[in-house]
Amino acid sequence: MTETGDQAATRTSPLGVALAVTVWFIGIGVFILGARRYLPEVASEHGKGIDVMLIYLLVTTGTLIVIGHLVLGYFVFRFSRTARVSPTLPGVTAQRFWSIAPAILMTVLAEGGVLVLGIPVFGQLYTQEPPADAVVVEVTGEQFTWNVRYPGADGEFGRTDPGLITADNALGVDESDPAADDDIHDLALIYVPVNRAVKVRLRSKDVLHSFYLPHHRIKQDAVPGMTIELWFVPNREGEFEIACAELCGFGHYQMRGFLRVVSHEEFERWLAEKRS
Amino acid sequence: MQHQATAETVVHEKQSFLRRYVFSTDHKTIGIQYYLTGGLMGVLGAFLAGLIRLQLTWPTTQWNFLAKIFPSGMEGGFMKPEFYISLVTMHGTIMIFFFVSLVLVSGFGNYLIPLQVGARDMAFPFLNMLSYWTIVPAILIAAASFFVEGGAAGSGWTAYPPLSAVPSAAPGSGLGQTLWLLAVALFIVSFTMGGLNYVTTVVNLRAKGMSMMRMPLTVWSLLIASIIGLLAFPALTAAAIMLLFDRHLGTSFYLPAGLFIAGKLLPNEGGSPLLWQHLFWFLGHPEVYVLILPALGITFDVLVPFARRPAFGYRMTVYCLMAIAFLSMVVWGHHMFVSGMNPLVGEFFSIGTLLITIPSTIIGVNMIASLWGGKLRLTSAALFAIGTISFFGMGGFGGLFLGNAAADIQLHDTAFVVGHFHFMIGGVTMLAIFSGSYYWFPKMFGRKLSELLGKLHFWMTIVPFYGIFATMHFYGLAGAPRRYYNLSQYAFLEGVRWMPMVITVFAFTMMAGQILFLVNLARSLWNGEKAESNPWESTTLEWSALSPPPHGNWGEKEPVVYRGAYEYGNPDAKEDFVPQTVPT
Amino acid sequence: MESHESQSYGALWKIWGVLLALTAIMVFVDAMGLPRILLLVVLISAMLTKAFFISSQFMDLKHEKLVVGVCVAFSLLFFGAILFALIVPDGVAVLHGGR
Amino acid sequence: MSSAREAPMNWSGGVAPLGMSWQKLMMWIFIVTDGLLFAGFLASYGFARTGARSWPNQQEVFHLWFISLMTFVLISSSATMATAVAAARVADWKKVGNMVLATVGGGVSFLAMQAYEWGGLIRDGVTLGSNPWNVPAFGNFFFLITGFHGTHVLIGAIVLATLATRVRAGKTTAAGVELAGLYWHFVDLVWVFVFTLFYLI
Repeated sequence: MTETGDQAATRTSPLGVALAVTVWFIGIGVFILGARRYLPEVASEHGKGIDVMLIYLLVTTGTLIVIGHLVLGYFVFRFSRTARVSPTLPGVTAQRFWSIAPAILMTVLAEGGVLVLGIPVFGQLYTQEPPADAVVVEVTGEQFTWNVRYPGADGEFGRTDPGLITADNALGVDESDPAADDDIHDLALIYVPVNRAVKVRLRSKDVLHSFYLPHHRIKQDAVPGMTIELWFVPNREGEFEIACAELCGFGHYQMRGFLRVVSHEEFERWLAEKRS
Repeated sequence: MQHQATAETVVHEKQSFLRRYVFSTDHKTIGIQYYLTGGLMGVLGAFLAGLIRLQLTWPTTQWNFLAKIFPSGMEGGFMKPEFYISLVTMHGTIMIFFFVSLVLVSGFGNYLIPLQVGARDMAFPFLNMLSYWTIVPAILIAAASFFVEGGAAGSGWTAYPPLSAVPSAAPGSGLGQTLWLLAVALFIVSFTMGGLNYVTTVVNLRAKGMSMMRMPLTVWSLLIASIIGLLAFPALTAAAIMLLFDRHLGTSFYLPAGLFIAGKLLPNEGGSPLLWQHLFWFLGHPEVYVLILPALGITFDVLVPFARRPAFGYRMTVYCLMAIAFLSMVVWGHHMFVSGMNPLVGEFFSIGTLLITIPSTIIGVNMIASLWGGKLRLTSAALFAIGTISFFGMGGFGGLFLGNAAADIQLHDTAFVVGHFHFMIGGVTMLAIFSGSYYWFPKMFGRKLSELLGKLHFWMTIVPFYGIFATMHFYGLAGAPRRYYNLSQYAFLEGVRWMPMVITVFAFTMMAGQILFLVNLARSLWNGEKAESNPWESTTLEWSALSPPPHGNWGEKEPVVYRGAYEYGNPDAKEDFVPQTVPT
Repeated sequence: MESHESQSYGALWKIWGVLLALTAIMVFVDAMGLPRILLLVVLISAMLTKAFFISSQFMDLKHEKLVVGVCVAFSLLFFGAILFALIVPDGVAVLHGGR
Repeated sequence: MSSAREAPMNWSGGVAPLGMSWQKLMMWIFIVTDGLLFAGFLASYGFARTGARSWPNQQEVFHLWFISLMTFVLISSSATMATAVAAARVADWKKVGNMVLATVGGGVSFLAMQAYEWGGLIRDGVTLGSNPWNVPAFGNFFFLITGFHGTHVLIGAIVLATLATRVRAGKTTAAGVELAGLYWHFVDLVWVFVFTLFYLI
C-alpha cells in the first residue's frame, strides 16, 4: 500500500486528486450553503445588532473555511504526486511567521468582532435600564407552559407565595394583596404593542426553562429562585412563537407560546376587555 | 536493533490466562482492553443516536421491533418523550465519558505513552489495572440504568438541577439519575488513577535522552490533557457529591425556596441551580479539551510519517497546546451566557474564550503546513488525519459563533451547538481514533488493517459526517432548539423542514460505513497482512520495538534516544528518515 | 539527601510553636470584633502564612525543586481563587433574587 | 527542524527531573487533585454564603475554644508526623514508631472531638434539612465540609496505624513514611483553610 522510495514517480495519484477535489468541494459547499439566509426574519431592535454579529461571523469564518480548504486541497493534490521530498526543511523564520500571522489575524477577527460588534449588543440587552414607558409583563415558566401576568392599572404585581399555589391559582397569587386585584393573567400568550419597549420579568416555578423568541433574538433562562429582567423592542406586528430552550423534562418540546405584537390601539383595546 | 532478538527472553514469568489477558497489569493489554471496551460503547452510543434520528425524522411512525428491546420506553412501538430525553442524555454521556475518553485518552494513552517515551510500563501498573476495572462497573451501571423504574437519566449529559435533583421532576430523575451520578463518579475515580499514572510516567520514566522537546506530540498532548483533567475533575466530584446529597439527604445546595414540582411544594431553601452549572462547566469545558488535545497530537503523529516531513512548528505546537489547556480552565462560563449569570462575568468569559482561537488556529496552520514539500503517502491513516484537519477547521470556526456572547444569545441550545460540538468532540476525536487505529494497529497486533476497506471507510465517514453536522449548523441558525422530541408544531422552522431527513439519511450512511471498520478489525486481527516492526518507516520510539511488543517492551536493553521525534526527509540520511534511536 | 539529615527535630517543633501562635492570634482577633474587611485581611493572611509553613517546612517543599512548590501552589491557589472569584458574583445575584 | 536547534540530551533516563521519585510525585499530584475537591466545596460555600440573606454568628454557634483545641491537636499530630519523617531519614526506627503512634493518637482524638461537636450541634437542632437560624445552607455546608475532612482524617489514621505496625515489623522505608506524612500534613493543611473560612470568617 505505502509506495516506498522512488516508486512514487511523478505519476498523478488518483487518490490524491480525489481527496483534493473532495476537500475543495467541502470547503466551497459549506460556504455556499452558509451564504444562504436561514435566520428567522428579525423582529426586534437589538436583534438587528445580533444579526450583524452573526453575519459578520458567517462572512469571516466562511472565507477562512474556504481558504483553508482550498489550501489543504491544493497541498494534497500537489504533494501526492511529487517524486521526492523537498530537501529544504522549513526555516525558523517561516515557522515564526506562520505562528504570528494567524495570531494577529484571529486577534483582529475574533476579539475585534466580539469587542466591537458583540459586547455592545450583549451589554445593551443585559445591563441597560429599560425606558420608563416599557410595558411590563411577568412570564413564569412551569412544566410545561408559560404563565403570563400583567400588573394592571396600578402597575404593581400582586404578591405571590408558592404556598398558595393551587390548580386554579397557578402562580400562588395572594388575593389579600390589593395590588393583585387588577392583575391580568394569561397562558402562553403575550400581547405587546409594537415599537414600544417590553420589559419581561422572567421567573420559574419548578425547573430551569429558557424563554426563547427566535424572531426577536431573545433567549434567557428562567431560573427558579431568581427573577431575571430583560427588555426588548419588538418592531414588527404579527404573531411570533415562543419556545423553551432549556431541557425541562419530557414535555420540553411542548412549551410553545405566542407573542402577539399589535398596534397601540389594539393593545389598549385588549387591555380594556381583559380588565372588564 | 539487536536487542529485539532477545526480547522473548525477558518474558520470563509464566502468567495464567487471567493474569495475562483479564487482570493484566501490562499497559499494552490494558490499553487494548480500554480500546475494545470503548469501541463497544461507541457502537451502543451510535445505536442510541440512530433511535434519536428515527424519532426526529418520523415522529409518528410505529417501530414494533424496538418495542421488544425497550418494552417501556417504546411501548407499542411509539417512542415516549421521556424515553427520547433519556436517549439524548445517555448518548451524550456514553459517547463523551465511555467512548471517546476511553478509546482516545485511556486506550491510546495507555498503549502509547510507555512505548513512545521508552518505558517498560506505566509507573504504577497495578493502579493502571485498577483504573480499568473501575470503569467496567461504571459502564455496566450506565447501561443498566435504561431498564430501571422510570428509565435512564433524563436531564441531559449536563444534568442541570432542579430537573436532576428532584426525583418527581421527571421520570428519569429517579433511580436512573442516581445510577448516572454513580457511573460518572466511578469514571472520575478511574480517570484520576489513569491521569496520575500518565503524568508520573511521562515525567519520570522517559528513556535515556528522551528530553521533553523530543517527545512525540501524542505524548505531549496526553500529558497536558491528563493534567487539565486532574485539575478540573475534582470540581465535578464536589458537584456530584452535593447533588447526591440534595437527592437523598434533603440538603438544598442547588434547590432554592418555593419549588413547586409535581403538584407539591418542596421544603428546600437557600440553594441555587447556578452553582451546579458553574461547577459542572468548570469540569465540562476542560473535559472537551481532554478529548480534543490527544486527538490533535495523534493527528500530528500520523500526518508526519505519511508526509515524510518533520512536523511544522513542533515547539510552537507544544506551546499552543499548553496555552489552550490553560485558557480552557478559565472560560467555562461561555456555556452559561443566557443562564442568568452576571453579564459582566459573561463578557469576561466571552473575551477569554475567543483568545483560544489564537493557539487553535496556529495548530491548524501547523497541521496544514506539515504537508508542505512532502511526498504524501495516502494510506487510510493519512486520509483520516487529513480529514481531521478539515474537521478541526470547521468545528473551530463554529466555536467563534458560540464563544461570542451576542451571537450565542440566538444560537445557545440550538442545533448549531449540536453540530459544533459533534465536529469537535465527535468528529475530530473520532477521525483521530480511526487514523490512530490504522496507524498503530500493526504495532498492536502485528498485522495491518486492510487498506481497501480502510479507504472505503474513509469516504463513507467524512462525506456523510459533513452532510449530518454541517447541515445541523444551518438547522440551528434557523433556530431549531436541541433536545426536542418533536419540532413539527413550530411554524418558524417551515423553511428547513427538509433538513432532518437529509441528516438522517447521511447518519445511516455513516453508520453503514462504520460497519466496514468493524469488519476490517475482525478480519485483520486474524488474517490481515503481516507487518514488520516498522511498516510505515516512522521515526518515533514505539516502532523500534517488536510488533506486537513483548511484555516489558524493549527486551533486555532499554532504548536510548539521540534525536527529535520527527526526523523525516533528512537530506543527509541514506533513507529519508532517521529513527530516534539512531546515534548522532 | 544531606539537607534532610542536618535538619534537627527542634526546628520542626519551632514551626509547631509558630503555627499554634498564629492560630491563637486568629481566634483572638476574631473575638476582638474588628471591622469586617480588616478582619478578613488579617485572618486570610494568617491562614496563608500557616499554609506556607506547613507546606514548606512539614511537607518539605523547601527541600524540593522550586518548580514543584510553584506548580502545587499555583494549581491550588489560582484555580481555587478563580473558581471562587467567578461564581461569587452570581451569589450576589441570587441574594437579590435576580440580576 | 526543532530538534536540530536543541541542546544535547539534558537528562538521562532513570534520573527524576523533578528530583523526586514517581511515588512522591504521584502523591503530590493526588494532593493537588484532592485539594481542588475541597476548593470546590469551599468555593460553593462562598457562593452560598454570599447568596444567603443572613449567616449564623459562629461565635455563638460554635465553642471556638473547643475548635481551637481540635486545631491544636491536629497541628501537634502534624508536628509529631514531621518528626517521624525526620527520624526515618536517620533510620531511628524506634522514634519513628512512637511518633507515628502519637500521630494516630492525635488523629483519633481529633475525630472523637469532632464527633462530640457534631453531637452537640445536632442536639441544638442543626440538621442537613434545617437549623434554628433558618439558614439551611449553613447546616448543609457544615456537615459536608467537616464531614469530608473528617473522612480524610479517618483514612489517614488508618493508613498511619498500618504504617506503625509495619514500622514495628521493620518492613518499611523512609520513603514510605514520608509519603504517609505528606498525606497527613495535607489533611492538616485542609483543616487550616476550613478552620479559617468556616469557623472564623
